[in-house]
Amino acid sequence: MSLGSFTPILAMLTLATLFALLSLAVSAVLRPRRPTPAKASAYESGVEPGRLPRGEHYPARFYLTAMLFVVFDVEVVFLYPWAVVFRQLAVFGLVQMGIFIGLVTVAYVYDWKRGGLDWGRSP
Amino acid sequence: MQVDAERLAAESAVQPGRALDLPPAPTAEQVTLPERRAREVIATGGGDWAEVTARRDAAGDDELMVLNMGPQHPSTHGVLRLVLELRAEEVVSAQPVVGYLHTGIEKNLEYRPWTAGQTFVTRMDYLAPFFNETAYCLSVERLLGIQAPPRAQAVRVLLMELNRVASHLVWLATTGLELGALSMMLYGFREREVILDLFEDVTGLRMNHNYIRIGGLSQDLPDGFEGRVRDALATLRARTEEYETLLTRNPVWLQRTRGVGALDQDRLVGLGVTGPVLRASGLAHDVRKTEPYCGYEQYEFDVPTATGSDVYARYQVRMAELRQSFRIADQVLDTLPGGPVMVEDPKVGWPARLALGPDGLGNSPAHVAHIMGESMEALIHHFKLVTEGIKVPAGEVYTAVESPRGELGYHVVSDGGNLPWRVHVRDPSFVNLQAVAPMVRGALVADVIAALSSVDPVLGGVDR
Amino acid sequence: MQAPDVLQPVLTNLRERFGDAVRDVAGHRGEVTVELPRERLVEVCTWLRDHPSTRFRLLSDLSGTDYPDRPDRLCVDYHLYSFDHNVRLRLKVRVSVEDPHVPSVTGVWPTADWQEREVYDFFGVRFDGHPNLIRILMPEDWQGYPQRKDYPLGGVEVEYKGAHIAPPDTRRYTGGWTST
Amino acid sequence: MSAGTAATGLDRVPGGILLTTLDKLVRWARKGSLWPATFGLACCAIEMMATGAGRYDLARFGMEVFRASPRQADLMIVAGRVSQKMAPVLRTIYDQMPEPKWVISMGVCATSGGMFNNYAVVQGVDQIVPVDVYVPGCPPRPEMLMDGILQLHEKIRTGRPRTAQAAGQAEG
Repeated sequence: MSLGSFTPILAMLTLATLFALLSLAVSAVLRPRRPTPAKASAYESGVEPGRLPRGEHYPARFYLTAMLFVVFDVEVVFLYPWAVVFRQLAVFGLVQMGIFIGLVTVAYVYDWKRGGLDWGRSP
Repeated sequence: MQVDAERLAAESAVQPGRALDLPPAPTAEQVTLPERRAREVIATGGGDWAEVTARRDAAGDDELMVLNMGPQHPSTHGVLRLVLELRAEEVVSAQPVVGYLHTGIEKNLEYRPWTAGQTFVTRMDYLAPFFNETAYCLSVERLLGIQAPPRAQAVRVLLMELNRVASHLVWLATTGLELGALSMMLYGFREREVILDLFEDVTGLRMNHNYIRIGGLSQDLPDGFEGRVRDALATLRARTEEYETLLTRNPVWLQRTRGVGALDQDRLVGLGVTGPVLRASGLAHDVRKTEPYCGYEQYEFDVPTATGSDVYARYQVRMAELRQSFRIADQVLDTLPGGPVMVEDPKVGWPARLALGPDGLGNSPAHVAHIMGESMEALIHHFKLVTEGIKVPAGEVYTAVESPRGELGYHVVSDGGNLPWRVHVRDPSFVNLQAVAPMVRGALVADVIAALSSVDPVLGGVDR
Repeated sequence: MQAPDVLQPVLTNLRERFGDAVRDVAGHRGEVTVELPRERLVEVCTWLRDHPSTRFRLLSDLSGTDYPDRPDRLCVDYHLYSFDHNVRLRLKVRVSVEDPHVPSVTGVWPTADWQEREVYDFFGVRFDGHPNLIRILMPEDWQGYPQRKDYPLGGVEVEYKGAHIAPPDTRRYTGGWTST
Repeated sequence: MSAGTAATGLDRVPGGILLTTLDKLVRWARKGSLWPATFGLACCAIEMMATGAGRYDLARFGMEVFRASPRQADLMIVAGRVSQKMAPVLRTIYDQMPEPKWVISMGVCATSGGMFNNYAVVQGVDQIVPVDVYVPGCPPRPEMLMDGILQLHEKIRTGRPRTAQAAGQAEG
């Protein structure tokens, strides 16, 4: 199992994580740490903060948007491997991927028509 | 046409009825301990705040969130605090809270002689210092029954129009910054520096000039000033074209400003809004045209208006006003009269003439020689003016001036003494801010920023 | 400034309709001041705003003043402006400190909301019928009304203790040398 | 020396040569890019914005990023007159800034109440927050503000403001 073609990626990965961990460690050591209750109080432009919605839960519309994002993110993830072997799969691959994208588009149109995208900006 | 008061009052910003039908504030027992602690803490934060949270609790709406766009916020154009009731991104109601920059200038004015007044007044609306100084001096001159010499009036008009351009440039810069056009910030301030150099030439300071005095100006223009102003106007005209190409048909700018913060003209007049915001709704009210002062009737310019009364219309009105100011400045330079810059009456005219001596700017030796050597009377006048100040006959006067934000009015009361009895300043930003609440009702949070910056409030003038 | 004669029809109408209400009319430097008792204020204001010959649709300024040596000490001035006739008028209402109540005109001009709160904040004039009469510029729990004449200017005594520092300049030169 | 620079985290690191050079390095890094918190109040705020804009350009000192939230700022420039109603807000923002933090009191109104010696203005910000550098002027010209910033850089680098440091060398 020739490691040759993977060494650059592994090198980059290790360097990146090393750099991240190192900078965190150095700053953890060098920075002064003086937690005070005033410093920990919530910042709201300098005045006593109001409260989140009473039940501490957020309106449904936020979840809707998050779900929409997850669906399309997953779709893009499936596109990557296809893109790599795009030449070999030729027409067969194209049709298959076309169907896949078509299905996701159906979900998109459904959501769009149900008003999941407009943010309630009154006309 | 009979305007029924109920309709106007009903959907005006205040809606007197609405606030009254609040349920009584919960009594001490009903409120649990943590709730009460938060309420006390919130109560000191602002009476409006208590009312807003009471309304929120009364509504029992779980999704309503009360958020502070508070005094320390990058896009509230100063220390304005907006108490926003939000449902997700939509603003249910907004309540401006002001007073975080109250400096007690009007009280301070009552303890200083008349001639020291414009030093205080120029620091109120710090983006339009010349307007404050001119309005104050005009109202005192009306009380005295004198008028500044024609050259002084022309220079006042020139400086005010340049100041209007500088103020609109700051508005354009900060609004562009807030709506995402970051480069607009750099362009706006780069051009403003061109104008500040001119101000420095004339008055020696970039801001808070104290240059316009009761009865005229503190000193004459430096020579070669007209040429420098013409070059500056040339560059500014070219740059304004650049902004137009950058913003006017920019799809992002259009989407962020068109249809945002719209308010119809009746509501605006009811709320006392004046200036570009009112003109953007189609009413061509401009104090320079209706009650000309400082010789504005000689110059021919038009009052730009727009329809639509939304953020984009206000942008269009302000850009057009830039061009009108260039036009007026050109006409002033063409017809700049000669003659003295301070009124002749020795009992009012500020005696000190400044001249550049070996050790810098100071009292001109000619003037010192005149009062010390030649005339005893001049010495007495100089002494009386410098120590006791001028005495203004009793009476009260209201003078309005068209500042970049609207009608800037000075209600000056004098009891005949050498100290002002009462100076009340009608600041356009203070009155225009009341229009923000109805503008943002039902809008998204991002539109609150666009609507607020379209009103162009300057909190120094709001809180005085 | 417009000569008062532009206001002549307004004043005559005012006198016929509200004969008793108009206490006195003063003209100074081209401006007209009409003093009203507070009971008739809202009625006159509504008429001034709606009547075709007046149409004062803009309340441009509402300011308070304190005259300590008068029995009715606190005075509230309403500066009105008419777009259609391009003319200004000042209404004046005087109240005493013991009973500083003035009916609120927010029903007539919504712009009075903040301006009345400011006059309340600085002079203690209570505007009955105002939807939300609390302090606007001073902190909510501030004691006293800062712009009354008997309220000290405040501030810090100058640190330099070397010499006797005169109090803020309250000398009043009314007699003798006048400047005009 | 204000709390910001005194007890850094260095005292927990083992002593020795490494410490002094590390201390210099940390001070140099902190001086290198001070991020100011936007605390513009009045006229001085406009002059602060002009200093941050193209012509006077605070970017030369790595300071053009005006952080809105105090969490990411380590320098608070109090630009303008502080009213009584604003004082608690100023203190809250100062408390919420992480150490090390510094304060520049820009303009005479912040430094001593300026010409507004009355009931409404706090006569000097140092009654509320510890101030490192006072910048005179009403409003101070952008060059004066930048000189104040350079003084602060000296103070961070050496722990003593430039003038005192110069005086220190004079005594030998």
